[in-house]
Amino acid sequence: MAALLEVSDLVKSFSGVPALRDGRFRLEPGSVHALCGGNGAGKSTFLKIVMGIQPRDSGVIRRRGDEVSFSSPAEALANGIAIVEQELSPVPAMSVAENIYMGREPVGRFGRIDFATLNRQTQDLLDGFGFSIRATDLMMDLTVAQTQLVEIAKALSYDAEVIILDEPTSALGEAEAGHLFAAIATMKARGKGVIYVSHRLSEIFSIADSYTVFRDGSFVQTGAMAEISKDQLIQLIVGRPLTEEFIKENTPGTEAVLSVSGLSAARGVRDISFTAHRGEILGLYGLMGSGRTEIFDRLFGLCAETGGQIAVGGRQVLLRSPAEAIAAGIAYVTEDRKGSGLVLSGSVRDNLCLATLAALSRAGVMRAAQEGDAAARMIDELKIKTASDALGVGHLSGGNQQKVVLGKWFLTAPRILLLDEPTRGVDVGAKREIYRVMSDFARAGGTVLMVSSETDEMLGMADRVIVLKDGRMAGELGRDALSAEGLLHLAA
Amino acid sequence: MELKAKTPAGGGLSAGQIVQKYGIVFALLLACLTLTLINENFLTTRNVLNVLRQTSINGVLAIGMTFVILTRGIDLSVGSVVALTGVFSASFATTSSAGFIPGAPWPALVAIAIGLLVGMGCGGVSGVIVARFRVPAFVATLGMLSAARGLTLLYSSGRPIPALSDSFRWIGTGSVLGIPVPIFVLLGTFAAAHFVLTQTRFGRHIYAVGGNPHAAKVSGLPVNRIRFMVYVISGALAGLAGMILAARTGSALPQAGIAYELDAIAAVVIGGTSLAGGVGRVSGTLIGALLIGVMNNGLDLMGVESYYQQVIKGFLIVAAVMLDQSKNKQD
Amino acid sequence: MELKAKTPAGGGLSAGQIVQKYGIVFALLLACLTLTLINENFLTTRNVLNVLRQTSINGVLAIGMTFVILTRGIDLSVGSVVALTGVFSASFATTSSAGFIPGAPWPALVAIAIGLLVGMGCGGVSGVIVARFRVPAFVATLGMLSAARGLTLLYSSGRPIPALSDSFRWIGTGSVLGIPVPIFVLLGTFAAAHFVLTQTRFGRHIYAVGGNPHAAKVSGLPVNRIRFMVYVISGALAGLAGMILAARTGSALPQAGIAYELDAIAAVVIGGTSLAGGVGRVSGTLIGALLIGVMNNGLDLMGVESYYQQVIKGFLIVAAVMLDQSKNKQD
Amino acid sequence: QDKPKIGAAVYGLNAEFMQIWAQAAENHPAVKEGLVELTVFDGRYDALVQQEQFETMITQGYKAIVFVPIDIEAGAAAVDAAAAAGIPVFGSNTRVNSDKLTAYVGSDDVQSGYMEAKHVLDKIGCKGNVVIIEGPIGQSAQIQRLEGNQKALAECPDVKVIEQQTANWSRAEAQTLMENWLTAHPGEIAGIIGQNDEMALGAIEAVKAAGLKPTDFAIAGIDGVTDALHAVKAGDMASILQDGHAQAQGALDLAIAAVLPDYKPMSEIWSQYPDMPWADGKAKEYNVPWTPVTADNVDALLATRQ
Ligand SMILES: Nc1ncnc2c1ncn2[C@@H]1O[C@H](COP(=O)(O)OP(=O)(O)OP(=O)(O)O)[C@@H](O)[C@H]1O
Ligand SMILES: Nc1ncnc2c1ncn2[C@@H]1O[C@H](COP(=O)(O)OP(=O)(O)OP(=O)(O)O)[C@@H](O)[C@H]1O
Ligand SMILES: [Mg+2]
Ligand SMILES: [Mg+2]
Repeated sequence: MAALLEVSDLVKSFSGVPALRDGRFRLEPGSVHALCGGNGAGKSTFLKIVMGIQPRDSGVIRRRGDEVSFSSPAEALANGIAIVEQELSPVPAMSVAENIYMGREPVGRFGRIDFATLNRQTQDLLDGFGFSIRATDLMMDLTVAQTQLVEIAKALSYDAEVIILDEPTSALGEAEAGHLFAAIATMKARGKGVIYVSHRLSEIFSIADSYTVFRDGSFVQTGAMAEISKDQLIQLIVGRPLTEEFIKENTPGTEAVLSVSGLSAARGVRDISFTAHRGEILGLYGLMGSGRTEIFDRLFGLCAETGGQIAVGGRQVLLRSPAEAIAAGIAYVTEDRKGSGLVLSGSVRDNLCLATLAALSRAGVMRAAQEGDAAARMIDELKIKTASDALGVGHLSGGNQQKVVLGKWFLTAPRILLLDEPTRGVDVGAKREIYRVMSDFARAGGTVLMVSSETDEMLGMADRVIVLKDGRMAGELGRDALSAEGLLHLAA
Repeated sequence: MELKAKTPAGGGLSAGQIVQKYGIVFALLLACLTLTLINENFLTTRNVLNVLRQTSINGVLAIGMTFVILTRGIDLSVGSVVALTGVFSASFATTSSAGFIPGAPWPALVAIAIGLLVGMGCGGVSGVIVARFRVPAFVATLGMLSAARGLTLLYSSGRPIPALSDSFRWIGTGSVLGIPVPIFVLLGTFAAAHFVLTQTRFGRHIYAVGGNPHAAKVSGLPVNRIRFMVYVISGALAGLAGMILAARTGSALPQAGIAYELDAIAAVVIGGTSLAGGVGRVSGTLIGALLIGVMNNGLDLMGVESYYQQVIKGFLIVAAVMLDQSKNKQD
Repeated sequence: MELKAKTPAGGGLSAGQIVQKYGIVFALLLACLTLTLINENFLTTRNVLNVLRQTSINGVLAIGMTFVILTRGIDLSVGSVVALTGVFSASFATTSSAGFIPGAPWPALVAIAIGLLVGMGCGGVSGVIVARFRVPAFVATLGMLSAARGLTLLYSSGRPIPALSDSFRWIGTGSVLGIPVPIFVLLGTFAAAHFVLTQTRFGRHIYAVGGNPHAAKVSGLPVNRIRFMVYVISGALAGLAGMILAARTGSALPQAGIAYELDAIAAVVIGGTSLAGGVGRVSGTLIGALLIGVMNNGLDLMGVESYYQQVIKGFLIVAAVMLDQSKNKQD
Repeated sequence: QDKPKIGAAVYGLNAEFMQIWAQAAENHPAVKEGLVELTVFDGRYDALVQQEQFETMITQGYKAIVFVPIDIEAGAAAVDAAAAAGIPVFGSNTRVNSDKLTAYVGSDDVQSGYMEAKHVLDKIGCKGNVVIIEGPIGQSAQIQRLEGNQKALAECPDVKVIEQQTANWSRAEAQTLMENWLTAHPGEIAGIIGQNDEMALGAIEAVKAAGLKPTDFAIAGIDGVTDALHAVKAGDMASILQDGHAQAQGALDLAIAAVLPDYKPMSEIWSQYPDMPWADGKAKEYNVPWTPVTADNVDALLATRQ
């Protein structure tokens, strides 16, 4: 039997820069095939071409043996291919149901959309997957995680033969990811093919049947999951062996750097009190929607002051705006890199220098040399892969974009670093570097507050974890008491 | 991706929240109430019909503009298209010897059909330039603004086309059951637009294209065709407005419609439709157009001097939108 | 992962790529070349100075507009502010007894300072409404368009303010080393704007706010102050343009500047600045303004009839941007 | 208390000429004495706005309307509506193509076009090249003034019109146009016929900017706006005064006479222009004469503009 999808010699470059040199892939019916590779390896580009979102330069795509060439996603959809893109792309002012069935709305009399059927159909679909989202909610009222679930539900609702999932779990907690995996298993059982991209290797090992690895736009290797170990896969992806996943060399001190008491924040976050110390990596753990982001927003002056006290280095501070928070020595890597982290129309250098413009200028005039030095320092220290610091930051791979955000904040020489999902969408190699950066920062006396939905990351990096539940503190675990079960137990 | 807070649904709204939620309706009611108290002639049947009739042209234009703005576009050419369709259709409907179309006056329906076609043609050209050639809507329709005005002047030699047939003038001056025809045209256009935008796939796809063109494309929507279509609709409605205008004033003036685009866009924006696309309602647009109409009428009724009128109008427009400000939070 | 060098420096670009990359410069050169071949008077010192002088007012306005558009805003009020600052500053510079300012003519510098202050005041009001009260820029500046025009007419009683002092007129009609002063003003404004946008902290802020206001806020930038400032700049430059205009025409006309905003925005957009904010260059704006100026001049030189001029101008604007279309890919 | 209301609907108040007109109306002795209540409506250069203002005046029970339409073809529907409501309408300055107009007070544009062109042609000795800067093409004033221009040009067959283009009554547009023409025809232009003063003044500025002397050209305009009076005084141009004051007060006198029984005209214009008799307010047309502005009368005219 012919493969569901077979791609060979796919080539694509963006204004002269090759992104894909030799894309090769083969998807069998009833299988989950993991597409692996570091940030910028060309995975998303490859999948977008397959989906008809981007044109290719050359190469052959066969669908069940027939050569195809889609000039638009509409054609790919008609041909039984559906996708969840890496970058979430909802229509914010429309309902969940309308987003999911966009272009396929049931029509009643007079060409009127049958909204009743549409909503029922959508609710059934969502309930079927175990996603607790209402069909009539507006997309803009959903959290990032819920938005991602909607996009997954949408791709699955096409009942397509080939389902492309490009980092579908990047914003999900483990419970929600579990629902997705159940759905994937059903699809597989029904003979469909799933292309799965994720930087969470544990996921790949638990659901995929086979793998293909790209590196720098070129095909590296393909094979069955059963025949490869995690370390071997990492070596294929990164191109060199990686000894350990987490780097943690800091030791927490006793000097209180950030003390919070009785803090309230938006959306029902109440009565939060904790102290973070010099040299400590303090984790905030909780399920989706437990209010972790709201605490960070409050600490960074991004939401209205709603009560509670904050002391930095023993001094009471009022944090009413990001500028005040920055002045108090706080830096904040937000969870939404595109929305609030980067100015995508700017260059790498512009973004790196964005929070330190005052220090890099004299009498309001920028000092180009200093700017260049600062950018070069961060590019070097964080190993940001970019052709030059004048490159548009939007052209970097996800992991490198994340490092640019980190670099922007390191340049402010902060004492306290707030990290919200710092490794979302980051490849194993880069993740390790981010851990190294975190560790170095803490070792040098900095204080890190970290939110992560990846339990492994919490276990690997945190010195202490505060567990949140419905906006309140549910407990606290020291490093020796940390375990996946313990965290989940407190959070659920 | 940016997340926005939603207004709590239903009950429990404070007075302040009510003003915010229904800001623009509130502003309209406030304006009407004030005028009723100040001037005994404001709330007469005759004046209310006047206001509605005066709003008809801007209202029809603004409804078409709503379609375009919902897709993140803009149509600066409507004023010129008003003039072009005016002189074109009028030349088929003139009874004077100045009419250079053989057989004129043709039946009004023929003249109207021709006017609509001309409007759709202009919109179609803008649409192709925007959708197919990716020229920013501002530039494409600015070009059309200039070109359509030039064509109008060329076609009419710069002179008004006078003396239109009674059957053609009916769409501007006639009335049914005591209600002027332009009001029916406005309400009919509104009802159709409201139905299309809220109930049909095409309408919802317009919101999708404006809200997130990429998502629309990936969902398989014919994004370019939708972009094209909204300009055709705007052109057709500009044509309709042009014919009402010619029929009302009794002759088609080549210099008609100058700067109408600004009032039309103002009605749309005052009505809560975002220039960033994807968000808005045609009912808001209607209210926005009415607010502008009531303002013009009221200032004239009170005999406010023209220079003061302009100053006051500037402040009122801003004040009305400030009342409604909650909808326009920017970041 | 190793990334390759970007576009190969120098050679290796195909003709098509060159046209695309430098589209608008190319369009300008093409226009100049064509006109030089067609009309022997085009490439004379005198005509080149003419074109530059004629471009000065739109150029200055468009430079201010660039600041605003870079932050995702728009300033529709510039035409009215041109008129308002014109009559205000002129009333301090008039030598005729019609001048109702005691002591007029004041030294030209005083009159100019007053003009700039008036322009900045108008811009400041728009800026506060946009930045502080979150009214969409389109509405806020549309209100200012109306209000400033009304104030102009009130202040001047609808009459020109004539007979300006020679020292004031110098900024419109004087020349230095054979080059008219307005050209120096334009080039000076350009140089200053270019410096601010590319070399200063404030310039960086403007791009960041336009590119992603939320990220700018999170990075600690004073987003509202920046939004406010760009309107003040646009107002100040509109004031400057208004004074050049009054000085050139010899008296300040209250009806001056109508619809100037459209040409200014067109220059900005033709010059490659995106209405979506965050992307653009003031050098592009200058080229856009020059392109419009050359077009107007060329069509006059060739004696093209005014109706055809409008049609042709519409097509040329669109064509110029199409040449440059690669920059404007939408999704 | 219940003074009769009279409305004046003018096409637009942004330019000086209509401003003079409106001020003359407001300064009419009968208005000053409070015999009638006058409201001036600004038509904002839009025929539809003017029509809407008629509707408002009808609703508000105005007793008579003085009308200055934007174009001869543009006001008939409005006049019809007023007539249907029994309100008399008096035209001023610009005709309306309607037989429902009660009377009209204005000046003959063909004549002024002839007068200004004649002045230019006389000055250049009936030979050489001239340019014509026109009003918005198709507007009645432009058509009629051009007709007058051409009548005068026909008398000088040796004179060639080398450029003819609209500057839309605008000084700034005319200035740019003239700058470009001076480039296109260096040293060839002898006479400049501006169909109004604003455009003639723009041309003068262009001439000066090109380093030339306005006195070396024959330049003329129409209307007698204040700046033009100054320019005439300086010898830079010729202008034909259109007496907006008389057009306004004359029409208003007629309107008041239609509203108040036994009213006698109160404006001094009837004695100023013996050629235009009051005729008991019963004539259909009143023709306000044009007055060429000369060195002799310019100071007196300027004195009225304070
Ligand atoms: N629109 C674009 N313009 C220019 N370069 C691009 C564009 N899209 C992708 N690239 C470049 O192409 C290369 C491959 O990118 P791609 O997004 O396919 O990587 P990826 O494997 O999906 O990485 P990640 O794991 O970070 O998502 C990168 O170097 C990226 O910078
Ligand atoms: N834009 C919004 N509108 C309405 N409710 C919201 C919005 N954003 C968040 N919430 C609600 O606020 C609560 C906490 O939000 P959020 O999901 O950001 O918390 P979190 O712990 O940061 O979760 P995560 O980071 O996993 O998304 C949840 O109940 C969520 O539903
Ligand atoms: Mg990717
Ligand atoms: Mg969160």
